[in-house]
Amino acid sequence: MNFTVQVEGGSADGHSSPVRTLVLTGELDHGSVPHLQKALDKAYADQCRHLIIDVTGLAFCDSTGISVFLGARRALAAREGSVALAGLNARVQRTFRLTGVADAFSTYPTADEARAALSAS
Amino acid sequence: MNFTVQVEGGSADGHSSPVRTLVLTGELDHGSVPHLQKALDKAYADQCRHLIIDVTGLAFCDSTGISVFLGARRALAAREGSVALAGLNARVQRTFRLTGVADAFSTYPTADEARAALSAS
Amino acid sequence: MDRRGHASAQWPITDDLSTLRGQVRGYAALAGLSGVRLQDLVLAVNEAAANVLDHAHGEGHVQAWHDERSVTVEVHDRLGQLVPAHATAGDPGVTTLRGRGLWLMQQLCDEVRITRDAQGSAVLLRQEINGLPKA
Amino acid sequence: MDRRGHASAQWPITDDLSTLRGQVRGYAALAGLSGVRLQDLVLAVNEAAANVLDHAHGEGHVQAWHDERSVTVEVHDRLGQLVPAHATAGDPGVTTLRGRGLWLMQQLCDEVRITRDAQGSAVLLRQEINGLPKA
Ligand SMILES: Nc1ncnc2c1ncn2[C@@H]1O[C@H](COP(=O)(O)OP(=O)(O)O)[C@@H](O)[C@H]1O
Ligand SMILES: Nc1ncnc2c1ncn2[C@@H]1O[C@H](COP(=O)(O)OP(=O)(O)O)[C@@H](O)[C@H]1O
Repeated sequence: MNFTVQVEGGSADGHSSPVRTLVLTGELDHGSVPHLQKALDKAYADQCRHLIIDVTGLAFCDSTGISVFLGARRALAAREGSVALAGLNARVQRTFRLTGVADAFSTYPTADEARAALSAS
Repeated sequence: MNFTVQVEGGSADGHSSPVRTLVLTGELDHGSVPHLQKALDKAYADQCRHLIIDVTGLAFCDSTGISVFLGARRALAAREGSVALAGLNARVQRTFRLTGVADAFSTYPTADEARAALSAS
Repeated sequence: MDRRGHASAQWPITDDLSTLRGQVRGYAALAGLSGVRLQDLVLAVNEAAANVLDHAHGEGHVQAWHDERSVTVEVHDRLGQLVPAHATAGDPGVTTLRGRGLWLMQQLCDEVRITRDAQGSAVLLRQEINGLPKA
Repeated sequence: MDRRGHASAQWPITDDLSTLRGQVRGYAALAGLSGVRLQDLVLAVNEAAANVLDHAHGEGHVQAWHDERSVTVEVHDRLGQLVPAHATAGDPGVTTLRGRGLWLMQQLCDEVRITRDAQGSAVLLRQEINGLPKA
């Protein structure tokens, strides 16, 4: 199975936007992290400050994937931004808990709720 | 992205077993339902009575997928069995709700909990 | 495509609905849809295209366009046998295996309309960009 | 393979860890693992194999066997530079990006052992068939 990243809340009109959502689908592992890294680099280049990563459709995530999430957290913290995760299933949640990074991210059931929390703050 | 069905609790020793778990990963749609149907037909042939379908890793499910779940429910009801679903994410849950079939299945957070509920009953 | 990015797009319908979903998702996201309402539109298009595979010999195409207020996707077949009456059937209930596609489209989208002309039938699916999930 | 199905199996390590995960998952499921404990073993094997890609030139293979009580998977590299001390580092904390693989394997499996011989290094990962999730 492959892996896809869909960008939402971007720049139909070419504008940069401070909030971006990445919707991940499939398996995030050693082979697919470069795709996610590319989408993250693009978000940084577009002046993204707040990133919502929707992992509802993520069937697998290993420690390589977690490294990339932590890297995004570090990169956005450096510009006083944030990374929120939406839709963690029981498997992904378990991997986050066992690696001790569960509390490093704000989590929401859905990306819409993550966006609402950002607008409210 | 493709679609896979993994069989658990089957027949390492060639024995048939009344409880079977199917772990679905990827996108269940018009193109991939035949794979699921094949795994279901195999389960019926192996005298499966109680089926647990683990949809934690299901990134997409359309009405064709729902038809197949309902078909399994009907087939197992005919032999006084059951279909339980485990790990429905927010998207799949929404599709079930909007098509009015949400209450047709017992649902559990994880396949392990679904199996525990079966052993207890 | 004008300078605000109001491109229209067209894709063929093939057996590979996953690719079609990706195309529609990408288009509608760029147009400004996100979250549940984006996924809802993608699922509705998938349902209409699956019907072209099942009931119209698999021959058809999908057209999409948008403005500031909404994204519209039209799923066309060449057979021309889909009529508005097909969309009035309602929820079939859990004892019936099939027949949920058109019902589901109406739960998912702000507007669902069936049209017919000399080229065939079409389902028009429209999602407002700043709306709330329908249900 | 004897008549109770106690086959052993061997697979190469390639860039395609998804295929390897499928192979291990299928094998361990047939051997009697299921649910969280099955997924845990598959993830642990994935971590060890990713280390072969990252730290041992990608050259290695995976061996699996089982009996009534447990499933064992050994992830071998040819470089031979992995030593038991690598597995004692502990949880690196959220400010460090890498270094979670060996820690995670120990959280996931009932037994994790690093061995070395003339052919290279190996991580042995074992899951009891009737155990409870470790954590
Ligand atoms: N493109 C089409 N061409 C001809 N008939 C169609 C088309 N789409 C739908 N229909 C008709 O409408 C009925 C209801 O469709 P739908 O609600 O999507 O459920 P299903 O496809 O599962 O039967 C179909 O059974 C078919 O008779
Ligand atoms: N197969 C291997 N060969 C050589 N060194 C290894 C191997 N596996 C792991 N290591 C060493 O152990 C360290 C810790 O590995 P691990 O906990 O999996 O984290 P990471 O791979 O993210 O660094 C690695 O950085 C590497 O130095």
